[in-house]
Amino acid sequence: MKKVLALFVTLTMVLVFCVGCGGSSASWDPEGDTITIGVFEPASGDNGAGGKQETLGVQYANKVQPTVEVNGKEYNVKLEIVDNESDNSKAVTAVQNLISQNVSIVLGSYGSAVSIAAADTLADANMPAIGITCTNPQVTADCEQYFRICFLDPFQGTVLANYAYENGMRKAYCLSKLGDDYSAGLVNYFKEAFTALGGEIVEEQFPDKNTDFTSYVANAKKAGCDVFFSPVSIEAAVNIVDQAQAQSLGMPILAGDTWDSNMVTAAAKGTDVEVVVTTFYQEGGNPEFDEGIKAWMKEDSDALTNNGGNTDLAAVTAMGYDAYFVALEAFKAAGTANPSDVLAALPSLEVKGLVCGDVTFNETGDANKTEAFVKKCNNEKGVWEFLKKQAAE
Amino acid sequence: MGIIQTWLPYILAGIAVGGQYALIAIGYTMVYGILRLINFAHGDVFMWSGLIMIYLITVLPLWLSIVIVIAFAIVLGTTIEKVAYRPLRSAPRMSIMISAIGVSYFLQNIALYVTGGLTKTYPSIGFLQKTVHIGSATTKMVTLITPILTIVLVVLLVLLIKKTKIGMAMRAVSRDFETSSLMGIDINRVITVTFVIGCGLAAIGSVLYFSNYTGINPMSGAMPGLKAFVAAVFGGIGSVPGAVVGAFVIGICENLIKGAGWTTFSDAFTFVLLIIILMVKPTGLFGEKNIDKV
Amino acid sequence: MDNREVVLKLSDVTMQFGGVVAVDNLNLKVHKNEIVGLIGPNGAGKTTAFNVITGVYEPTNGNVEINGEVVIENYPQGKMKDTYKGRNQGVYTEVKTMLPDKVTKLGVARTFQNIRLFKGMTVLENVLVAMHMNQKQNVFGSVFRSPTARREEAAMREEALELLKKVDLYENRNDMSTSLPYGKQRHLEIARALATHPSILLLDEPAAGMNPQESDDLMRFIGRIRDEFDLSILMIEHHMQVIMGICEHIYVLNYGGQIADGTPEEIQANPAVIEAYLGGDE
Amino acid sequence: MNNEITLKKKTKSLLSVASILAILVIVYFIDDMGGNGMLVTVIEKGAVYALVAASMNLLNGFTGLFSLGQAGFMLIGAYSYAIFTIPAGSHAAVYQYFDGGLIQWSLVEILEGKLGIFGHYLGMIIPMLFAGLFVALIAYLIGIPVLRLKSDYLAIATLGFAEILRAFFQWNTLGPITNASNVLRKYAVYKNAIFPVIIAGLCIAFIMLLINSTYGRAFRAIRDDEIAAEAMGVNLFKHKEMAFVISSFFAGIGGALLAMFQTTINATPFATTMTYEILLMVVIGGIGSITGSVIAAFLFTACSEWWLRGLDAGMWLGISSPIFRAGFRKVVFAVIIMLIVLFAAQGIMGTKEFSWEGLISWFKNLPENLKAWPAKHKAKSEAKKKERAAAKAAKLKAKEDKKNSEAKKASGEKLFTPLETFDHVVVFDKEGR
Repeated sequence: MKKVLALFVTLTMVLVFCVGCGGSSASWDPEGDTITIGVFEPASGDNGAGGKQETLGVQYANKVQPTVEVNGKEYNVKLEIVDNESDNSKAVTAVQNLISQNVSIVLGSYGSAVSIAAADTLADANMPAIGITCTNPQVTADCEQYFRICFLDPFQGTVLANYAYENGMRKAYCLSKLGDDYSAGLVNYFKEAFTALGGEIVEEQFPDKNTDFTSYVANAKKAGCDVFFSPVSIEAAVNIVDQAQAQSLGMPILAGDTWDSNMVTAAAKGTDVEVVVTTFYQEGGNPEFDEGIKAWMKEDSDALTNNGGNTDLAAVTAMGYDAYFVALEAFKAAGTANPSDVLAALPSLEVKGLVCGDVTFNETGDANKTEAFVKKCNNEKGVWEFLKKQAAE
Repeated sequence: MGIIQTWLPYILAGIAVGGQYALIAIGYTMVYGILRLINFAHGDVFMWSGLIMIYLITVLPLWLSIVIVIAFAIVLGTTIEKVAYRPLRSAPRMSIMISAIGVSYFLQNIALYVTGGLTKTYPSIGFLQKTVHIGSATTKMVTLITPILTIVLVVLLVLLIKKTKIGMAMRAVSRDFETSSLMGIDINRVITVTFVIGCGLAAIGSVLYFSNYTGINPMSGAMPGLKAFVAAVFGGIGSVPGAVVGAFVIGICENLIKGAGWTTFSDAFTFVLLIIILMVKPTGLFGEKNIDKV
Repeated sequence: MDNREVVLKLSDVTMQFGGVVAVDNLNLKVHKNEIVGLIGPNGAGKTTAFNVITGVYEPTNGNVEINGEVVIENYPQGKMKDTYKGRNQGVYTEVKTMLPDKVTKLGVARTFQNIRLFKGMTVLENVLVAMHMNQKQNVFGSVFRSPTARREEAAMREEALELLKKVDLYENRNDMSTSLPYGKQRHLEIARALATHPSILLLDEPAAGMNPQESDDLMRFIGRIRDEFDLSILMIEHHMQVIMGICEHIYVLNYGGQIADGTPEEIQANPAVIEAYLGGDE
Repeated sequence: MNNEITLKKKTKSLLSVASILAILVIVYFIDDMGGNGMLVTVIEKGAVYALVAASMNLLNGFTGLFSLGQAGFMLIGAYSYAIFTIPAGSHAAVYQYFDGGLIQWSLVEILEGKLGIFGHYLGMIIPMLFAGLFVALIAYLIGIPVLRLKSDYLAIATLGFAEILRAFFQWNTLGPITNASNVLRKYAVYKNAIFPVIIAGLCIAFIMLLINSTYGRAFRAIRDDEIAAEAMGVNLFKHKEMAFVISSFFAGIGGALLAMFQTTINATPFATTMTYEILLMVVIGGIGSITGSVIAAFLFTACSEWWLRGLDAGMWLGISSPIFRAGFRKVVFAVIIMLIVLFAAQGIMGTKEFSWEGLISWFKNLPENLKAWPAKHKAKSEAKKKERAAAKAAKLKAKEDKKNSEAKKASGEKLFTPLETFDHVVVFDKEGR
């Protein structure tokens, strides 16, 4: 009797656990009145700052356009935001969390490593995803579910190399972060393009959690370089700019899209450090958007904090804004918000009127982009100044 | 001359960061000397001192902010001791270490919540960040001030330990915890004073450190903390001059290694040094040998 | 003179910690089946001597012979020999040390002054630990419960239970060791030491904290195990009644130095000993 | 209240077999039928962490070695597994910056070609075992110097080794093998959550059997009292090294499983934070209870990755509040952990292990315990009151004593006299007299 009882108890416990926490993974319900968009971004960890700015764009877009008409019916769009902590081991559970919340599409992430980590999980669930600013080619390469609206590292690396070479720089000091595939990748493509042009490279890496860039700046000076290329995270950027000023680096700092942040301009303000970056969007390109989001940030104190305390726009914010509208267009084109149907509609999608330019996808799912914006920091005002559009060729 | 020209920037950087590690390391070494506890939360107290400064400077004048930051670090440190370590004093050594790790986790997560995970920029303290030229090297004023200030503070501290009554009590407690309590020394007071000194110095260290490396995020305290601890072990844990020497050695070596192009292993080097010293002379440079009771 | 075989011999043993000489030139012999006492006021260096014998400390001078073989030896030369008080100058041999577990394997088991039982274990497990060193299974056999391992485990259990019966702890076999009353904890320590199959047993204050009745019982108990397990015993004790009652030979230490040795009668009549004890605080 | 329940051995085995089968079947079908994705994810990750936590407990809880190298060993395990199972066709893409890397074959493919589907799994198991063995070898080498150190020095030295290993795996020169800073991906992964559950289950069973063997007893003896253990003939170094190597072996297997779970790996997350998280699982479960570690691993994973997520997103259990924003989840978590460390140091299970008798009597006594709880609580609070009163009295007395001693001081008596030197008290080398 006891035996049976015990067995029964265990089985019910196990079942209760499963069912109680369970619920089925039913896909989108057209009878309801909401469509959920998953936002897969870091809010903490190394890329927390960038992730938050990117999320802001999505949130603002959702505020501007909180509904979408799909197949003749008006639906509310709800955002489901998870923090992937900039950590590969958390990325899988974070994206799984979104999938189990019945989202129709996933947007993100800032930082390619977490996007790559999430790719297989998305593929298993056949969940479409739009990368906003993850520039590593591996994100979309083997994942049919992953699309993206930004340019890629090989492109960006080449653009940067071209810019450097065209401006008479011949020896580049490349600094990447140990264990960070974004900076390592970009440095690699830069190196390939720059050496192909006839330039020379000095390459170094700094370990995780390092904040002391004194010796790296000294090394660049010692090596007699013409340009300091360091496409690393914003966290490191602030410290690098500071050290460059302290030691009078004497050469321009060149970086990729991550540095396009108001935190960098804030650090460079009042110094004589020259910072040049390539990016997705130039502030002023779309005045209506600029004014709208600035007004919103002034009203919403959380948003202002997440933007680093001021209303200067980061390119990733504009990209986040675009990504949201791409998603809405995808729903419209699919005529439903069922993940698999949305996925089918994405390849042929063409979205116009976005703040960072039109979006169409090529066969790997990457956006067709031919130009990047080059910006330079104005050290007096602490704002970015548009220099030129630079192409890869 | 050429060699000096080339390496001067690295040595300067090393001396500066060494001095800052030294100020943190003293907290580790004194607490370990008395409680036999690696205060894993010490690095986070250091990080919090930096954070508080950022918030204070927006409303208060500089000198007052520094004073409040030091006071804050002291209050935080002694509170940690009261809440998380004192109740476990008779518990096994592992429990109290776990508690220390727990406190560290707690402080980091609170900081994460408060800052929202964003890197905050340390306020610039005018004269500390002034650029100065020394021979071939260009650096911040703080680089020069740090070692001087560190040495002055350490000399004061050593005098305190050697000459005053509380210093004598501290030495007695670090010798033999139980016996000194039997001799009528108020153990709790000694420990509190230890934490006060350790955290106060860490707060001063934080002003110097973050003036030099201006970004603060919740993990900013972890690495300097760990390195400072290694410095304390290197110098012989429990010995204040040892910790200072160890900190300078680590700071300078680390920067020389970076200068030599081995940047990948600049952090790993600290741990290599730790392991070597533990193998060769487990008591560190100036450590005292003790024999277990049987 | 005693012509029994010498099983344990200490020659010129000196143990110095920094400036403190804890044991000063101790010479001591234990014969087979003999019960030898080691007495002296607190801090006289008795426990330190035990620690030297069992390999916990490396002596600064002197050697230890177990069953006729020198197992621990240290006669420093050069500058050191003047520094240390050990006076076997001219003789220099290489330093020989032995870890405590090896000493135990040679058949020297001990108990501790401040009882050191395995606190997280039951009485039975405490004894089983002591038998671990004699079992032959490797870790995989032991984990996968090979037939040999099962047989060995069963045999160990049986022997341990036998042992517990002999020391009157059979009833408590499944209790946690720390839950035992003080006297029984002492018994368990002895049982645990016996489980290592020793030929020499070192007892560190076995009668501490016992009343006269209990120490009487303990005396008989020690005599009994000596016969039953064919042991030679060296014991530290403060209870004069116990020491005088069962020891055949007694060594007296004071401030590390050896001030007397002899039969109980001789010791009782020795003026230096009386001086040490009356002058001391004991 | 304490009705002892004894079950026959046969009954117990029957129960165990039945429940294990039930769990496996349920896990298999939940995953297979595409049930709740989050539940499956938590089961998978929980199983991996259960194994790693159990292996850490073997070291910290059962042998008393406070090692903080777990993340480093997992890192080696994860890499050793991944490197040998990346399909030949994917090498060029994965090792894109290193010309396709040094190793151009995949064990999974080779064996699958020869032995079919069986070979496929063999191709996964062999690298996994290799990962474990390789980690064990590294641990053996590290153990030789490190295990001679005492508690906290050991902790800091193992932590240091873990950091060195991490830098090593990210080194550009090793890029053709480890892919340096870039992620490794495309390696063979399991298809169903049942795989990690079975592997972790088998490994944990091994750890349980080890702990209950004569070697396990020796480990616990070392934990309880090193000196006494040594005096009982336990070779300290050999047994510590054994525990260290075995624990690391399982950490390596755990690392391999984690790699499969994540589908991509890089070295960055295998930092001290990961070790701390595992340590906290061990503490929550109870230091010295494998069952506790397993339960805690699942709870920890479920809470931090699933149930408490709402705390970050503004809405949790239907409560919405402005303080629920990014990072709040971790604050709550940290508070819970501190409460456990300070007020429930025993953790969930203390040093107890799962037994059917225990479970049944727990259920049986539950109603009574619930009924008795208010009274018990009252008694407890009264006891506490008394304690407090006593403490107060003691404090008063201490104050008085202090006054007295101060009076004495005033009258010229010394505060403390030179210590008498005992032969076995802590003795110092320096500052001789």
